[in-house]
Amino acid sequence: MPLLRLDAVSKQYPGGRAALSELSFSVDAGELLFVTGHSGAGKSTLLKLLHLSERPDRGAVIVDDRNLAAVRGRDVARYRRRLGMVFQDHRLLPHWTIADNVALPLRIAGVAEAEIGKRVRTVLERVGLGDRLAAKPAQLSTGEQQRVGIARAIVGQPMLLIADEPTGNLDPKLAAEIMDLFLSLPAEGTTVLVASHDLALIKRIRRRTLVLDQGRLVDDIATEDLAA
Amino acid sequence: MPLLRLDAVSKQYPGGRAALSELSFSVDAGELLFVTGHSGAGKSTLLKLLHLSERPDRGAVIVDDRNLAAVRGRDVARYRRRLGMVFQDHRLLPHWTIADNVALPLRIAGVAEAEIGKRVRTVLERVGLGDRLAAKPAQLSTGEQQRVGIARAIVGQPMLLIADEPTGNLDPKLAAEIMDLFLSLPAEGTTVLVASHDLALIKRIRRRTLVLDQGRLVDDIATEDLAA
Amino acid sequence: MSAERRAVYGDGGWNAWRRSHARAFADARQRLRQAPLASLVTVLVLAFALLLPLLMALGLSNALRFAGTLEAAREVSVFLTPDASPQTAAALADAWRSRADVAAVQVRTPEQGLAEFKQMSDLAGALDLLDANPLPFVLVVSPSGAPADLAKALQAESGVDSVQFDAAWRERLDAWLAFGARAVFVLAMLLGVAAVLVVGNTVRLDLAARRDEIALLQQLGADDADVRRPLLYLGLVYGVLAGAAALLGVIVVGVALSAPLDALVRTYAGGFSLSGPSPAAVALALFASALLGWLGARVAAGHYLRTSRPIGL
Amino acid sequence: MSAERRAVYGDGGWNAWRRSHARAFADARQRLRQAPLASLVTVLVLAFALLLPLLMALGLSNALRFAGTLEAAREVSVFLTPDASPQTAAALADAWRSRADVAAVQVRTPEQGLAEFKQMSDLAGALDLLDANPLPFVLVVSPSGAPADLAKALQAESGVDSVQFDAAWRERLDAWLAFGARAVFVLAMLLGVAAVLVVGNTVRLDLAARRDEIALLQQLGADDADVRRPLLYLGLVYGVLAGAAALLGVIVVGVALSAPLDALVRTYAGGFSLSGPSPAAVALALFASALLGWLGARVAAGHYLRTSRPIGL
Ligand SMILES: Nc1ncnc2c1ncn2[C@@H]1O[C@H](COP(=O)(O)OP(=O)(O)OP(=O)(O)O)[C@@H](O)[C@H]1O
Ligand SMILES: Nc1ncnc2c1ncn2[C@@H]1O[C@H](COP(=O)(O)OP(=O)(O)OP(=O)(O)O)[C@@H](O)[C@H]1O
Ligand SMILES: [Mg+2]
Ligand SMILES: [Mg+2]
Repeated sequence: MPLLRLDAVSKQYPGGRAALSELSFSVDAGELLFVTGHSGAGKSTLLKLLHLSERPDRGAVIVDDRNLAAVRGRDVARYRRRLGMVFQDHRLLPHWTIADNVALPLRIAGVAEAEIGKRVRTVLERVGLGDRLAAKPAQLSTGEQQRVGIARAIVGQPMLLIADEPTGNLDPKLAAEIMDLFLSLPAEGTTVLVASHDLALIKRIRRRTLVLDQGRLVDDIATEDLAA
Repeated sequence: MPLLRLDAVSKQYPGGRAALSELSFSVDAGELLFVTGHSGAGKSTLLKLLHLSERPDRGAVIVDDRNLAAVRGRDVARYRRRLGMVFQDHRLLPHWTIADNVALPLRIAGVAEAEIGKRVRTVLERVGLGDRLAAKPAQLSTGEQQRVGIARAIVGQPMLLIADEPTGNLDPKLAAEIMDLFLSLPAEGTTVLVASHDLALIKRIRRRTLVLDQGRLVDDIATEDLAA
Repeated sequence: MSAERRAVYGDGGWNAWRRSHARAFADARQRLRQAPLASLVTVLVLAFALLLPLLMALGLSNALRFAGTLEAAREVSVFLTPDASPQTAAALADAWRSRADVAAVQVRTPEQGLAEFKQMSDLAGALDLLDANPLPFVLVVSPSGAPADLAKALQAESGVDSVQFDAAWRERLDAWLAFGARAVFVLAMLLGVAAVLVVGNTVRLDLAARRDEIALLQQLGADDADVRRPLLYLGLVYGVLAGAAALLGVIVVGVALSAPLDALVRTYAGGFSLSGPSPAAVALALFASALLGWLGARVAAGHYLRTSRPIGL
Repeated sequence: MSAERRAVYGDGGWNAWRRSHARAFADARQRLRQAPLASLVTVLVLAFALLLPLLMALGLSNALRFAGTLEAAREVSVFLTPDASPQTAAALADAWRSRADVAAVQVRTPEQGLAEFKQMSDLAGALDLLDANPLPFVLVVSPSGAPADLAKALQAESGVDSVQFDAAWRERLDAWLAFGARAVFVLAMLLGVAAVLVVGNTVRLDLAARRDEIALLQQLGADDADVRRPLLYLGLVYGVLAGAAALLGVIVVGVALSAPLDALVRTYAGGFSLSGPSPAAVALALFASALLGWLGARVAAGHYLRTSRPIGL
C-alpha cells in the first residue's frame, strides 16, 4: 500500500521555468528512497510540495490516502506535525539550546516534559551529540548543526521523514553513520525520502533512487538494479 | 614568499575542548590548497581566524607580512575588504537581488556604479547564473545560492580567498566546474584556501592538502605526493 | 488516539492546554529576561503612552469636582426693598426654602453685604465714602433648577426689589468647562491612539525580529494559536508592567505639581483638595493597560500571521 | 593606490564619499518603500511623541500671551476725594503720566464707574437704590513696576482719598501661572523623554530585525560608519516625516479646539486671539524632529555596534 503517491504533478515558480513537470511515482510505507539530480533539478521543490511549503500547479499529491490539495488552514499545522523535515539550511533557533531546539516538535505536539527530556537525550546520542545538550547552535560546527537538524526531524517518530541534503556538510564517515540511522527508521514505522546529490553515498546504500533532471523524472532505479 | 603563515596557533572556545592546537604551516602567494578533516575537526575555526571572526588564544597568524593580532578596530574592516569569503551557510541578504548581493563588496569598497554592473554580470556568468541577476535568494535552489556566495567572494579580486565547504551543496559536475574557477584565480593574483570534506573532489584536483583532526595538523600532503 | 500514541504524547486535553500556556508564559518571561534593557525601554515607552491619558483623566475628574465647587457660585441674589425688616427677610427665606425649585436660601444682612463688597470689588473703596450703609437685605438663593427661571419667579414675589444673577461669570465658567472638556477629549483621543500604536508597533517590530523563528515554528507544525500564545503573554506582561510604571508616574507628577496646585486652590475659599486615583481606578487602569498590551499584541500578531502566511497555510 | 587598482575602485575621495551617501539615502528610501505600512506606523508613533510637546509649547506660549493680556488688569485704582472736579482729575492724570513708575493713566468718571460697577458685581443692583451717584472720580493707573510700590506712592499725593489694587485677584493669577508653568514643564519633560525613547526604541527594534544583514556587512569589510550611514538617513527621514505629521496634527488640534476657545476668549474683554506657530517655529520644529530622529538612530546604532561587536572589531 503506497504511503505517498504523486500523479502528474507540475510546478512552475512565477517568472521561472518549470521546476517540476508531470511527475508521477509512488512510495510504499516503510520504504527508504533517494531523490537525486543536478543543482536546480527540482529536488527541494518536490520535498516542499510534500511539506506544503509550496502547492503544485497541476496534478495530485496523495499522502496517507489524503489529497494534500484538501489540506488547508489549520489542517496544515496538524499535517506537518506528522512529518519530520531535515532542512537543507538546518534552521535552528540561535537563542535556544540544542536540547530545546530538538524538543521543539514534541513541545508543539504537547508531549509531557519528562518524556521530552528522555527522548531528546536519546535522539541526540543517536546522532553523536549526547554531550552538547546545553550548547547553542553557534557553538557547533556546521556538520554538528546538521546533525541537530536531523535529530529534531526524527525525535517525533514521524510518519514520513523528508530530508533535504542531510549529509551535505558531513564527511563520508559521518554521512554513512547518519544513513545507517535513517535505514533503521522504516522499522520504527517511518517512511524516508532523502534528497541528495552525493552519488557515492547513494551507490553505497543501494536503495531505490529517483533521478530528476530539469524537473522531469528521468530514471526510477529499483533497489535490485542498484544491488546488481 | 609566504602570503600566509601560522605559528603554533591554538584556539579553545569557552567551555569547549581545543578547536585548534599548535597549528603551524605557511602558504605561498598564488597557491591553492585544501584543508580537510572530519566534522568538528577545526576547519571553519581556522578560516575564522584568517577572517578575524575569531582570535587565537596563543600563536601568531601572519597575513601579507602583518601579524593579525595587531589588526584591530577600524583596521579590521579595511583588512576584510582585501579578503574573499565563501561562507558555509551562504549568507545572502534575502531582500536584495542576486546582483545587489554580489555587488556588496564592491559597494563597500566604493567602486563606481558602472564598473560594478559590468563586473557583477561577468562573475555571475562565470558561476553559471548570468540569467538570474534580478532574482531574490529565496528563488534559487541551494546550490544556486552557494554559487552566488562564491561570486560575491571573488568579485572584488581579493588577495586571499577563504572558501568554507564551497561545494557542499553542488553535484559532482558543478563542483568540478567551481573548482576549475578557483584554479584560475591564482593567475589573477588571488591565493585560495578551500575547506572541504569532499575527499573525492580533493583527490581529483590534486593540490596541497592540510588534514586536521581534532584541531591538530595530522598531515600536510604536497601536490607532488597527490599527483603520484 | 491509540494507547501507544497517548503514552507518547501525554494525557492530552486539559494537561496539554495547561502545559502550552505555562510554556508560553515561561517563554514570555524568558524573552524579558534575555533582553532586560530592551524590555525596560519598551515598558517605559508604553508607560508614557499610558501615563498621559491617566493624568488627563485624573486632571479632568479633579477639574469637574472643582467646577462643582464653583457651581455653588451660581446663586441668585434677591435684593429686598430697602424697608424690609430682618423679620420680613427671615420669613421670606423660610417660605422659599420649601419651594421645589430652591435648594437653599441664605440671608445676608446689609452689614455682611458691605463687608463682602469691600472684599470683592475694586470700586468698593467708594462705599467708604458713603455716610450710611445703603445696602438692603439680600437673600442668596441656590436654585435646584435653572437659575434664570427661578430669578423670574422670585422677581414677582412681594417685598422683592430686584433679582440678579451674574450672567457674565456663569458664561465664563461654562466656556472654561466646555474648553476644558473639549481639550481633554481631543488629547485623550490622541493619546489613546498613540498608546495603541506604541503597543502594536512594539509587538510588530518584535515579530519582525523573530520572523525566522515564527516561520520555523510553523514549518514544524505550530498553528496560529501556538505562535500567538507567547506573544499575547508578552503583551500582557508589557501592559501590566507599563500600567504599574504609569501609576507610579502619576504619583511622581502629583508630588511635583502639588505645591503650586495647593497655592492655587488656596486662593479659592472653597475647601477643595486634589484627590488621587481611587483604588478602583487603580485596578481599572492596570486592567486596561494589561488589556491594551494584550490587544496590541493580538492585533500585530494577527496582522503578521495574515500577511506572512506561506502558500500552504 | 596603484593605477590599476584606481581604475577598479574608481576615483576615490570625494566621489566615493558622495556615492556612499547617495547609496545610504537610496537604501533608507528603499526601506521605507519596502514596508510602507510599517514605516507609516513608525512615523505616526514618532509624530505623536512630537505632537504633544509641540502642543504644550504652543499652549504655553499662548497662555503666556494671554496672561500678558490679563496682566493689564493689574491696575491700581486711585479714588479721588468726592469733591474733586473733572479738571482736578485731568490735571492729576497728566502729572502722573510723566512719572517713571507709571505706564498709563485712565480717567473714569463717576458715571462710567457706576455703569461698570453694575456690569461687574452681583451686588451692584444695590446701587440702583441710591438717590445720587455716590462714586468719585477714579484714576486707573497702570504701573510700569511693582503695583504695590506705586500704590503706596500715590496714596501720599494730595487729592487722593484712597488707593486700591486687588491683591486677591493678583494672587490668584500668579498661582494659576505658577501652576501652569510647572505643569507644562513636568509634562514637557515627560514627553521629551518619551520622544527620545520612541525614536531610540524604533531604531533599536529595526536594528534587531536587521541583525543578520549588519553582521554580514561587517564580515564583508564594512566599517561602523558604513553600517550606521543608512540608519542615520533612515532616522533623519523618519524625523522629518514625523515632524511634518506632528505640525499637521497641531493644525488639526487647533481647528478642533478653536470653537470652544473662541467662546472662552470672548468672555474676556481683551482682544486676545489664539495664534499658531510662527514660520520660524515651524522650521525649528522640523529641524528639531529631524535632529531627534538622527540622534535616536545614532544612539541606538552606537549601542548596537558596541554590544554586538564580534571579537575581531
Ligand atoms: N562558538 C563556539 N563555541 C564553542 N564551541 C565551538 C564554537 N564554534 C565551534 N566550536 C566547536 O569547535 C570544534 C571545531 O569547530 P569547527 O566549526 O571549526 O569544525 P569544522 O571542522 O568546520 O566542522 P564541519 O565540517 O562540521 O563544519 C567543534 O567541536 C565545535 O563544536
Ligand atoms: N521561490 C522560487 N521562485 C522562483 N524560482 C525558484 C524558487 N525556488 C526554486 N526556484 C527554481 O526552481 C528550480 C528548482 O529548484 P530546487 O530548489 O527544487 O532545486 P534543487 O534540485 O533542490 O537544487 P539544489 O541541489 O541546488 O538544492 C531552480 O532553477 C530554482 O532556481
Ligand atoms: Mg535543494
Ligand atoms: Mg565548518
